[in-house]
Amino acid sequence: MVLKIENLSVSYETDIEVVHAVNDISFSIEKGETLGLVGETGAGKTTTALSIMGLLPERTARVRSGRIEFQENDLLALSEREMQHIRGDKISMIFQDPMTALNPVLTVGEQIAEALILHNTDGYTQKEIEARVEETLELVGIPKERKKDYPYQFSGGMRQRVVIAIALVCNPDLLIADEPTTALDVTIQAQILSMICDLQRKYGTSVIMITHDLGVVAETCDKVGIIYAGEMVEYGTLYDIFEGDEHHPYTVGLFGSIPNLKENARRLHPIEGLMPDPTNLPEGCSFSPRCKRCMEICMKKKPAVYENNGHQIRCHLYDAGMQKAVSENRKEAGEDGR
Amino acid sequence: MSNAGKKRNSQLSEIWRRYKKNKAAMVGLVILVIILFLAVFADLIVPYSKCIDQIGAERLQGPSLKHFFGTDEYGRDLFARVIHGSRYSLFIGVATSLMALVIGAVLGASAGYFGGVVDTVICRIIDVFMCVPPILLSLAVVAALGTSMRNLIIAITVSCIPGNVRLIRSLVLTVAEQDYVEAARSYGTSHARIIFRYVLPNAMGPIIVNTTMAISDMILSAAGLSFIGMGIQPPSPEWGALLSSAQQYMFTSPYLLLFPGMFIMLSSLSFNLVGDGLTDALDPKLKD
Amino acid sequence: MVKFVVKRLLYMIPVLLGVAFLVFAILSLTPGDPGTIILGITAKPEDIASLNAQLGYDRPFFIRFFNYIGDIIFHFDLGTSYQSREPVIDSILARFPNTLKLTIFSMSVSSVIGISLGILSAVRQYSVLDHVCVITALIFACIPGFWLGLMLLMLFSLKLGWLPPYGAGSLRHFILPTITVSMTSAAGLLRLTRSAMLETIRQEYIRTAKAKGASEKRIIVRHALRNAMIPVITTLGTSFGASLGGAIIAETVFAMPGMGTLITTAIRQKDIPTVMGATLFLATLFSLIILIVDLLYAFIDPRIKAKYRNGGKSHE
Amino acid sequence: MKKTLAVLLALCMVISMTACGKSSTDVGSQNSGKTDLVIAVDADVDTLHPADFSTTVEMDVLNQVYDTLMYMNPDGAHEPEPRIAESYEISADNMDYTFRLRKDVTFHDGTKLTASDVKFSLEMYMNSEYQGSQVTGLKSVDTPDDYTVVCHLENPYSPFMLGICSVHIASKAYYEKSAEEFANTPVGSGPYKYVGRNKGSNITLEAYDKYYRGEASIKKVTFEVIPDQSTMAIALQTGDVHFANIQSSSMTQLQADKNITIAEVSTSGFAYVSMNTEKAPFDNVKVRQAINYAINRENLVQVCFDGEAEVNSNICSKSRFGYSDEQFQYTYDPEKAKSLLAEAGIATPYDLGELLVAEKYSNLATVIQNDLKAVGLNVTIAVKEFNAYIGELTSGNYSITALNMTLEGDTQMLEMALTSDYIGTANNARYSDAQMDELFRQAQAETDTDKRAAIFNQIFTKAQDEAVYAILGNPLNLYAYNSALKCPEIPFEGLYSIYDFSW
Repeated sequence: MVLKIENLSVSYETDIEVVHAVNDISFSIEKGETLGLVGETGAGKTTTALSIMGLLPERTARVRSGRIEFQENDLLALSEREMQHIRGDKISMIFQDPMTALNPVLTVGEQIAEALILHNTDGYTQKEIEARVEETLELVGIPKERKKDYPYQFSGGMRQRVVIAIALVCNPDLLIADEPTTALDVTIQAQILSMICDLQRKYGTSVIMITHDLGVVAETCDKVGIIYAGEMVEYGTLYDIFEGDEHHPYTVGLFGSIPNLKENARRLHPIEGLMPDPTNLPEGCSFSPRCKRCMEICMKKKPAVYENNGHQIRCHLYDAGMQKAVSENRKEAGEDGR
Repeated sequence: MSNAGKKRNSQLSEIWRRYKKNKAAMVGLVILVIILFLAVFADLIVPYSKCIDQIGAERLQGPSLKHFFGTDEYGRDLFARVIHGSRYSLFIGVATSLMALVIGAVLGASAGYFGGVVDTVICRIIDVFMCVPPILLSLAVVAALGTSMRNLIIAITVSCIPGNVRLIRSLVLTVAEQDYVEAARSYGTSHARIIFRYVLPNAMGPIIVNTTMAISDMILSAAGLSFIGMGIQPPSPEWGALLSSAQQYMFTSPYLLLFPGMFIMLSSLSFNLVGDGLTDALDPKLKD
Repeated sequence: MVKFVVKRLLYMIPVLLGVAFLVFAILSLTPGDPGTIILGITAKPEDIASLNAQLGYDRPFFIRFFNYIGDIIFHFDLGTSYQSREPVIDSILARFPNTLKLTIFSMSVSSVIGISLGILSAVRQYSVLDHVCVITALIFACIPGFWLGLMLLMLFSLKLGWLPPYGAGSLRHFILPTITVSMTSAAGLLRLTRSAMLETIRQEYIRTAKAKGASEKRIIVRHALRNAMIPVITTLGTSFGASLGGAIIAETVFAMPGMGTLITTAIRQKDIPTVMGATLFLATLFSLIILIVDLLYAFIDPRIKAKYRNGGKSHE
Repeated sequence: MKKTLAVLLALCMVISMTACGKSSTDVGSQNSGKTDLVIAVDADVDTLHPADFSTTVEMDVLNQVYDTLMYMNPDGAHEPEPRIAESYEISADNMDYTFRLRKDVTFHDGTKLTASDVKFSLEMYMNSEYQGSQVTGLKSVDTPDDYTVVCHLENPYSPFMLGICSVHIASKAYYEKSAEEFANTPVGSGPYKYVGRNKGSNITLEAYDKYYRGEASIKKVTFEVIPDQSTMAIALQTGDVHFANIQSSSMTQLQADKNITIAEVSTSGFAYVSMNTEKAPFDNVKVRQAINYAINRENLVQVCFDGEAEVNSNICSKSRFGYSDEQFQYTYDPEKAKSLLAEAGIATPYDLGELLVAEKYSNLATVIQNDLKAVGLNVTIAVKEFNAYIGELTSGNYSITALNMTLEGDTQMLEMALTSDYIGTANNARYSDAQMDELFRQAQAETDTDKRAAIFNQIFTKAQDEAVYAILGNPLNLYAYNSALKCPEIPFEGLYSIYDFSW
């Protein structure tokens, strides 16, 4: 077990409103495993990642509850100094926008080397660090001579590779990639993703892949967590989510909005309505206002987690007495030409 | 209310809400309002005649009930002179800083943004003006245009434009390299629009600070020009002139310096705090 | 880069010529002539005329100007002062060391105080320290120089007798003038550094650095400071150049002969050679300082270096 | 961080300071028995040429280094005292002045002072644009022997004696050795030798041991340049400076200090309102008289000079030769002013236009504007840059102005303000009257002092009747010095000589 998060809840408090970004999320990652966190923008994916890294804005963010267990200690309880030893060395993060992620006045080589210098516990010499930087650059597909160049001399895709190099240079145990390829075009996206998977296989790094693109999840992830309004509404292996029968209505809706090359579905079925206002989340299940199969109970009580050998779904449809719901669910999915 | 209106209104109330949060900015605003109130209603508070009537017998008296701030060396009521002086000084301070800001922004931004020939020409001309002693520049303005309030503003502004241009150019140099500027150019936005919609707003912090900090210097430098006949003609009161004429009585009647100095400091303090408050409130990135 | 520097040095020539012409024109076209000023209005007109002739002030404007420029270029002679009939270069060399020492002392004090407090109040924004720094900075920005100087004199030399009240002999003479001059510029620097730092701290790459596990101190020094330096260096360069022109108030209050009082008295006395000599001397220094500031930009920000290297044409 | 706290702490102490009272250190006593003297001056000397100098600071320094033929108190009422010249005679026709020199006078470089040096110095003054006016009327000088000098005048000129007594006698040989050295390192025959100077800071002199009147008691004199009045006052109180010419604004602060003594010295300078008599309504004598009556001189002296000036409406200052109480004095009488204006046909309130002043005289203008308004005459003050102001004043391009002027030397110098051939220079009123010109010509030729006094009496009575100017008063020259310093009563015009000082 590399990382275990239990009932994490985070909210942003300004003097006029309180934004409940993350509500009682729990999941864990094994060594070398990739967990995909999928959800619409504003669902709390990035807040979860920042909570792990301890990079939440001090003045407004507040972790209301939960534990983040990493190598036998709760990250939330660590002091800033202790977190600094972990960040970049044990856990590192790739940010979404490569354009602004690099310091414009330092060379690419310096910025990569800095991560090494910060965590130079094994006493590498200057020359060894340089060699390590060149090696990592080659690894991410950038010629090592370019380590003297500055960020403005690189394209978006190349800059993202540098950011990845920075994140991986210390062989972290856990890599959090916050929508690493959203800002890039498809061809570069494929190269970046395959590179992350190669590196993962090579070093056994576990990865949290945050994305709203199910295609990315399909290619890279072992386990998937569907997040809606700060809650983990469905969690399971890739198979459970893509091939499994039981699904949370939101997951069904998500898959309903993807065009499928095989069938020529006439129209996509986007999920009506918008994400709930995080400052006053609905009673009961937060998806109830948009759920086609919403029942009386959904609006009043928070659904319990239904577990079927690892595949968890937080929906009243799967409450003990509701087995018949399962078949209807499958029928409806079929109709949408899944 | 049309949709845009509603949007604008909500945007303004949003800015006001964020501004209100900043306690220091509110203190600044309160002081500013008081000083502007004093300047606008000066005639109601104390008749203008009181600041030029000289009562020889009551010369150099300390603050008293009859004269709140005491009397100057001519026996004139200092309280009246400070209150009425606010009109000239505030006008000079604000007008010169704004003019220097506008001209500085136009020249500085275009130098920093365009680079090449434009940058060289503007910078070299600015270098010439920076090397000429400011007193000489004001002398030139006096000789060419004569002495009037307008020319006083021009003379002071001329001596502070070079500093502004250089600062704004340096800020623009880095901002102009950002990618969103490149993006804006890509969909055909005109250079002028880019400069004022994309480049300058991103360097607003230091620019506003530089402008509000300059206000007190402007007020003080107006008095410095009186020796070339450029300042406010006596007997009309002006804070800078009050300060410099109080210099000789500094040890024997310190209140002559204290009150005008305090008003200059309070007005500069309020301009700066309000300026800071505005920069923070207007800045989209500053969510928290 | 060398091409850029050479080009800038060549540009200095038209700049200096521009300054020379502007100053010469202003002084010659404004009323008053050296003869009347030296001898006073009670002197006989023929005496005034003969003194003006001796000083060569009676020749037409352009001839005087070209002779003056000719002297500088071909004989490196800055001419003799109307008032003291001594070469202008002597009075400059006598006074410039004082101004240089005062400028270096006051600039270092003001940049140390201004920049360090500016960074601190930016990093601890909205903290008590931040408000105290901002308020004190504003108070010092408005304190008139002569008041601060005289109060310091009152306290340290009269009441406590620690420091000499006037002169420029030893280093002890420079303590009070340095405090007077540096306080006002420190205030400006503090405010500017603070706002530049605030702009930089919010950038994304600061979060990347934090994600690397860098400590706050390291982030400030290695990442934020360097990016915030551009506007700060500009102000430092401009105010360094300006104070090289002499801190007139400090020089008068502390009776320290410097370039400021030299130029102002020379302007009042229409002593054209002294004003020209001193102004051109300072203009050369000033242009070099501005060149150094521009080079520092390139040194700090590679994008600006690139812009300079390809002749600065980046947007056409 | 610690450094900034220390600085801030110190400054808070400063800000909390109220106006300072007495200085704590008692400096008076430790100075007795000392032999050096520090004098504060407000500007540095530009040149030390014995003849081509123009500022008062230069005169003060040169007066210590150079000696003159004789010493004559500038108020013109005392007989000249012997110096280099033991005695003098004036020929019957008042055209030839013969001086007998002492034989034991030496220059600081040891060379003997002879008649040829005196001849050289007088001729140098004759063709100097700076001090030529001291020897006006001098045609030629000849030296029958090494110790006799005879001056021949073009025509009898009674002020000549006072003029010749201010000519610095320099060494001809030294001049021929190097003209440049001559102007920068002066060699005179006075009580003090020139030692050296730091440009802009100070000038040092040393007592000349072989001075023919005996070595001075103050051995080392330093002139320190302190431009700011308040700093000068502080330096006096800390004891760093022992003697200084101060302005009235530091009076109250220094009077409170028991270690400081203040000397008030009257001078020939006068503050006055000048009206352009060529322009209406100032061509009407009643208007000028009305303005004379309208101004409250007592109040003006209090306000503009902190009381440190003698009220006087006569152009000749009270301690100057030629003044007498018979001459008319204008008093503050607004009613009379109004009636005079009515007689002159001026309907008040009447706008007199611009009261043009230079910035340093704006205090005079402010008070005068207030007084004139009281009698119905309105003026707007226009401040101009000094040189521009002088240009307008001398070219008559103004209607009314206020300023200070000093016409030192013999009372004859007042002709510059009143006779027609000085219009365009010092005759600012542009007053031209044949009778006045004639009277001054008589005064110039008359050598008998009583007759001369009578002529001046006529002149000044006429000037007052025609109210050529509205003279306000004579500012006093103020000297503050350490109470332990024994210095004699400083003569008229403030030309002190350090030779007479002692601790």
